Amino acid sequence: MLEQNLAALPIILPLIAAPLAIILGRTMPIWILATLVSGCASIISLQLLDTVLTTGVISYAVGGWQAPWGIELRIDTANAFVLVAVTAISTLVLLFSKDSIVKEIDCSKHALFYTAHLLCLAGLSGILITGDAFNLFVFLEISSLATYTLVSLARDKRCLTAAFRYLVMGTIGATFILIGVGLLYMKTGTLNMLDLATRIDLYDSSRTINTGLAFIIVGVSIKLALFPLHMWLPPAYTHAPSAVTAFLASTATKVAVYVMVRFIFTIFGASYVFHSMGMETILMLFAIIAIFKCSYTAAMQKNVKSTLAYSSVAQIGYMVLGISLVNVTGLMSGLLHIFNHALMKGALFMAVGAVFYRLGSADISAFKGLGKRMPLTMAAFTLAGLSIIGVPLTVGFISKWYLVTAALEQSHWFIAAAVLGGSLLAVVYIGRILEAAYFQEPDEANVAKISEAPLSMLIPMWILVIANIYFGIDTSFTTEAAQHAAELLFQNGQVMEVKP
Amino acid sequence: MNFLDIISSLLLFAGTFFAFSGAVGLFRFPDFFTRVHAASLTDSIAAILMIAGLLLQTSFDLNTAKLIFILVFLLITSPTASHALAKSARHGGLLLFTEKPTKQGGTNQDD
Amino acid sequence: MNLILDYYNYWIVVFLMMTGFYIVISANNLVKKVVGLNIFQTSVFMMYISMGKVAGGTAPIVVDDNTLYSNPLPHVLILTAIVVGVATTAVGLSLIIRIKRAYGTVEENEFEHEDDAI
Amino acid sequence: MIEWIDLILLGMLALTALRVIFLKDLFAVVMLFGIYSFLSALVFIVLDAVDVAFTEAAVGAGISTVLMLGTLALTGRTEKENTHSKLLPILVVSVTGAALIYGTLDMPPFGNPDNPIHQHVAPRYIEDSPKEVGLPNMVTSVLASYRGFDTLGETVVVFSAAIGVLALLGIRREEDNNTPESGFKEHRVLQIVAKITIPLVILFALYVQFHGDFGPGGGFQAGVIAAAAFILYGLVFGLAKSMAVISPMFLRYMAASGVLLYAGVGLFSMMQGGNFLDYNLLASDPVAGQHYGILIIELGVGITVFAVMLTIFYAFASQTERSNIQ
Amino acid sequence: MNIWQGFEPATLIALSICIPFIGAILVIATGKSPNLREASTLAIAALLFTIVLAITDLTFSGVGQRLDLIEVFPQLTISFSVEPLGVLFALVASFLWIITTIYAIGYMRGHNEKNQTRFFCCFALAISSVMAICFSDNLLTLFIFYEVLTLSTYPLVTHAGNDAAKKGGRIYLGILLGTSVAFLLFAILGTYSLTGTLDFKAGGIFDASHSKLVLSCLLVLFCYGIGKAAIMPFHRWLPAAMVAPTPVSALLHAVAVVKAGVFSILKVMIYIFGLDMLKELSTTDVMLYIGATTVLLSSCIAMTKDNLKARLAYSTVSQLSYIVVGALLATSIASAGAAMHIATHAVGKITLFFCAGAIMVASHKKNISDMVGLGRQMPITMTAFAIGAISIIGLPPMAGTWSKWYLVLGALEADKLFIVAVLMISSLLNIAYLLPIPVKAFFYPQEGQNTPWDKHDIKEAPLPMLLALTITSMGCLALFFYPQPLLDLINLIPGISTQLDGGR
Repeated sequence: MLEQNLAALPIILPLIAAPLAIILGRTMPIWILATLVSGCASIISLQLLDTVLTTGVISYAVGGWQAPWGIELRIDTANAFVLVAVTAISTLVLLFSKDSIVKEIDCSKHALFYTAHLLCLAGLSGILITGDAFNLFVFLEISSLATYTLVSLARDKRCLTAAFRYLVMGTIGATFILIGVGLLYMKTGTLNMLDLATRIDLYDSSRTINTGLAFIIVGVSIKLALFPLHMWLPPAYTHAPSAVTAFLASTATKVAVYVMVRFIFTIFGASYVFHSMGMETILMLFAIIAIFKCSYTAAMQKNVKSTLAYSSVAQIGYMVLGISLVNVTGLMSGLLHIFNHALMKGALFMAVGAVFYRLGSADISAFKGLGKRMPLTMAAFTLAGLSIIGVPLTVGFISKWYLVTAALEQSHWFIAAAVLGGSLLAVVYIGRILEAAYFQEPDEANVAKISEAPLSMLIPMWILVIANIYFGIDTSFTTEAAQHAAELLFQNGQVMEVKP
Repeated sequence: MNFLDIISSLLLFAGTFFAFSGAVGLFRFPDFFTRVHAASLTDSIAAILMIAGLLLQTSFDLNTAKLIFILVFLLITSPTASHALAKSARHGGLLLFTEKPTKQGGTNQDD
Repeated sequence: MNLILDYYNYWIVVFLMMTGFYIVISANNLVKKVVGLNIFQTSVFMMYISMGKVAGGTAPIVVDDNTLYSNPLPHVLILTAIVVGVATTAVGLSLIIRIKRAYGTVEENEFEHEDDAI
Repeated sequence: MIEWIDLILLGMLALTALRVIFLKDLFAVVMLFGIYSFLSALVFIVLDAVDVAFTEAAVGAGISTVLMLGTLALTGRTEKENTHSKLLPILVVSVTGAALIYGTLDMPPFGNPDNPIHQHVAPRYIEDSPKEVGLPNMVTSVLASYRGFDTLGETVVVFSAAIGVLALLGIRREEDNNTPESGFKEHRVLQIVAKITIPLVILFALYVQFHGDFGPGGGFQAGVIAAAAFILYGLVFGLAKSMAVISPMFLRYMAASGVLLYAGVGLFSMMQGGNFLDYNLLASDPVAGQHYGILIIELGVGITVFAVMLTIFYAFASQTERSNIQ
Repeated sequence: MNIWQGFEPATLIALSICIPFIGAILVIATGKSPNLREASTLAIAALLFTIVLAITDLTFSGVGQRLDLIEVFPQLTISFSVEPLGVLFALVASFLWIITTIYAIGYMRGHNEKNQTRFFCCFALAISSVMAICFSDNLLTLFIFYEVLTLSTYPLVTHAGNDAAKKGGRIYLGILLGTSVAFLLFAILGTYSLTGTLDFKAGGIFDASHSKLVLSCLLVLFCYGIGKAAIMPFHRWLPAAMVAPTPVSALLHAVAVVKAGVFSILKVMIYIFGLDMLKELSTTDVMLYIGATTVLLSSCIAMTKDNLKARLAYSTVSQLSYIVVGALLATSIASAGAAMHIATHAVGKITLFFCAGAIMVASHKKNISDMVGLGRQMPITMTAFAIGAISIIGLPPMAGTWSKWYLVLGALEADKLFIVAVLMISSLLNIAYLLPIPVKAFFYPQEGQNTPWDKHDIKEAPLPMLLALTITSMGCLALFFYPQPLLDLINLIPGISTQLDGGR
């Protein structure tokens, strides 16, 4: 029974666990339930990835109704790969949040926090696994609603305005996606992604499809915080509880990137999007601006969380840049960076969360002198920060390597130079924080309070850090999966690689 | 067009007339209470007339019963709503209010 | 003329959508923003329902064998979307209430001094 | 004829929407939104979408408007002068609108039965669903069976909304919160009428719930209507009494159990060896199985929607009451 | 004698990289007791040297040695192999590590520095990455450890922890990381996308099919990307990093870091471009003249500096460009001279730095103008300084003579008389800014004192420091009289020879 239904389980498990959690009512059992469920989901998704890599695409008809009529769950390498990252991060964040939220969320709301987390996980898994364009919208909304809730749980009142802004922008984005899907449906009469893909080819140059593409791209761009549409992200990440930020920063926007990949490559087909519509130029432009503008803004921030939030926007620029290069390596680097960035940002935000736990602040000034007082936390921060910069032997280097290789394959020398230039800015914003931590004396008021973070926070943080280094050295797992996924996506669209 | 149809359309026309006059009243009357008065009275009579007109269009099956239910419901709720409105307006000490037409719409939904 | 007959419905719906969208992005008051969001979404629903319509068809509930029915699928999708919309509205409004309590205002331009504008 | 009705309704919608832009009185804005919702429900009926119209009227015009009014009671009823430049919004909106109009130019004509969406997937729903699923209401068949997963998702969305509202506002049960009463509570006429209507409304809700297979209606509408009955009760008799009838805690369990009921059907069908939500396996005869499945999941939906709507109302209303006291 | 007889070559390479790393861990483990900590550092350093000697032995006997680790990218593994140039650098680095450790013990204790454990730990890490750089088999491996080296030396540069140190550290990290990411990584990726390989191969990996224009650009990128070679205008980090404690300056900025830079440049020139290809590129000359300008300009700047360490730093910048110039001359002899200069400059410059540190510890003097007459107080130190200075200038009988000799020969062979002139002028400048220091120390009286020299005036630095600087100054002498092993090693490099006809 399990074997056959494996594909549906990553959605169903958290989906069922969420109401169960409400019935359980007490925080501790809920935490155990949530962690167990999330852990199971990550094991299942690993299993799924393995299956997909060995035997090929898994298709699962929900309700037994075949594809264009019923809803299909469809797992190929791309979503299995991202799913592994999402579920694994979720599990680690849950481990981390047990202590972390004590300081940041009112006690009475802990149960709701875990429930919302489970709902968010269910939504994200649903987005990843589903093979139906409208079903994707439904799960997008589940995850979004849960996300708004999660963001607004913090004690700082600024989280409220941040969450509201997120809600408005997110809903506009979702509505745009809805409009886009509607236009596609209108023209093709189907909602199933594969079916859409084959039928869209019949109407390639139709103005309706063009508009549909534009709306979907804009809608998804809001969700993934691509440059001019990123305004919701920094405040939301800055003011949300750290555990939430760690989870969202490493999963939510990444899933949105996946959605963009899915729409562009599987549904519309790369040659249509890029050749006929010239989308790559626009995406590339915004990605490059995102990298520079947001890295620069990140270096200007006083708050470490908002530095990292801006850095996230910049890093999303790298992913979109990879997509916009229109070759297997570029797409692969994008997918790879989804995974890798999840590892680094997860670790970084956890470290910040640990600091927040001890000091109640995430300002740079709070980091002064922490190198001595919270050595393990700051060591984790340092290593993950190096990974963001793209220092060799970390995952950041790997994704950057492939991205630049892809740019050079397409003879975009300037893009390659820009990518590397962008990482210099990362040196600046990470360097500022490290300098405060290692070379400045702590403020008098803080000295007494500082000691190392509790183990329950250090362990997940260090698991991520070690993963950062492990996957930076033994890249066979990640690159193979990403490579396979990228190749598959290019084949799916039945188009050859676009050569310059 | 048979006899029933003619009666039915007459009823419907009468209903629309009253509904329309109610709407005019909402705009033309000078203050809140007179407006509520105009709206609620015409509302009831319009509902009765229209539903009666519609009843004649049915073939006396389930739909007839449904229409009668609707009529009963409207006859209970609509005056109550007007009453509640007027009373709370007085309770709140309001005498003149310019946004009444919209308020009318609101009470209908609140029930 | 044909063009107008074919598309007038969509054009008006587009106009409605854009009105809602305009309210969302230009409104100063947060409640009004939410109202705008709802108008925006409701208009999108109308677009979906419009495409499901078949001229001369009836509601997709079986009457007898030879009836022309409108397409039920858009109806299903929009049923879902309406509920999604009200869920978002509820959360949005709760946020507004909390914002009012925390900041004492729900006007967008009154936040700017506190470095957390909406 | 239909076109003219459609056109007039759309024109009224346009007027309503435009008015919303310029009005500063938020109370009027919210009321206009209610009207907008009603009008769009009418449009839906004209366009044959009766289920949707039902839902829009109950959810959009009913619940949403009540919630907005509840919010207004706390936040004040006038919008302040907007200091932002209007230029950028107008620009964004015109560009978006222009893109959409551009997109309409290649759309399949309105109402044409040869359109792709009437040719590709839908025919099976129309022709086979009465046989495969056995229900006359195709919308219910598609909603609950073919696209049952969407509906599960939708139920979860509603559930998430409850989580969100609870996390944000919470429900205060203050014992002494019946001190100063709003106008309604001393209101004899209202109380009597409410006592008469509430049972009728609940009865109607049950009708909608179980008749959804044959006519317009189903779990969502039923849940909302039932919730409306209790909301009326709460408004007229005070929140405390309403909470005494159905406690917030109980509602939480209800909301959760509705989702669990729905998902449980899916799990059960998995245990029977089928796919998730495969109702064919619920009984020996597939059509009967479909019928059971749809009945149960609609019940689950109804329970969750009812509980969530009422929870949200409680949350909002308990805020209002508190501010009344202040 | 050879205790490593029975070991596989691959194991030896692995050991040479791991041993310092283990040393770093040992240092942390024994951090509580300074004596144990320093003893273990010394033991590890000595052990490392023996390993490198064993590797040298194998190299001479022509045994191919390589070690493949993990495949990071397709067809790109982190792998190591031994080739003569690397061995040369490894020998120098591992030998001087021992000496510097001895010296550092004296210095750190004499100066009562804080955070000594961190110091020794990072020190060992730096050596570990230097070993990895020495034996790297492809550009990827080289790049990885190049970055590791930068990062592991950053805490050493900012050791003092004050504002000046932080500022210096920022410049250090900014320039080194910046150039390496923006230019070097770019150049590496460009090379990879052109050729599909990054392996170091005798004669280079480019061939006629590659566009000369692109290759010329790559050459510039490589030269500036390897910021550790301190070609102007990216030399600022070197003087900035002089805020570090003297042993750090000594080892890192005379041996490990800067030499890793020029070593990388040599490797790239010899094994990636190939000397023949290099001759045909249009930018080779451009870079050559920039190198020559660096030589002269930084010598001039050095003269204006009164702070001894700053003067030495600019002297280093100038000397590094000798090596770059040697590489870019693209003749076999010049390259040999450049390789030789790695060793000879290392011993010379480290002597000078040791002396500077000794002066600082013993008499707390930083500025040259204060050192007049210091020869009376610190005769041994000042003698060593004189030896080092002469070696740097390139006068017999010191080691520097040989390398400069070959460089000039190479310039002549390449028909670049301009370069010959530059080398000569620069030697004169060297004399002008280095020689006055010992001369004034010995032959000018200290201000206000005119008494004859007395034994009691002597106030030398602690013994370990003296020991270290004596050994290195002896090294300067020894390498002049007995350079043959080095030359043999250099002659093993494919395509490089100290013979005029290119060894044919």
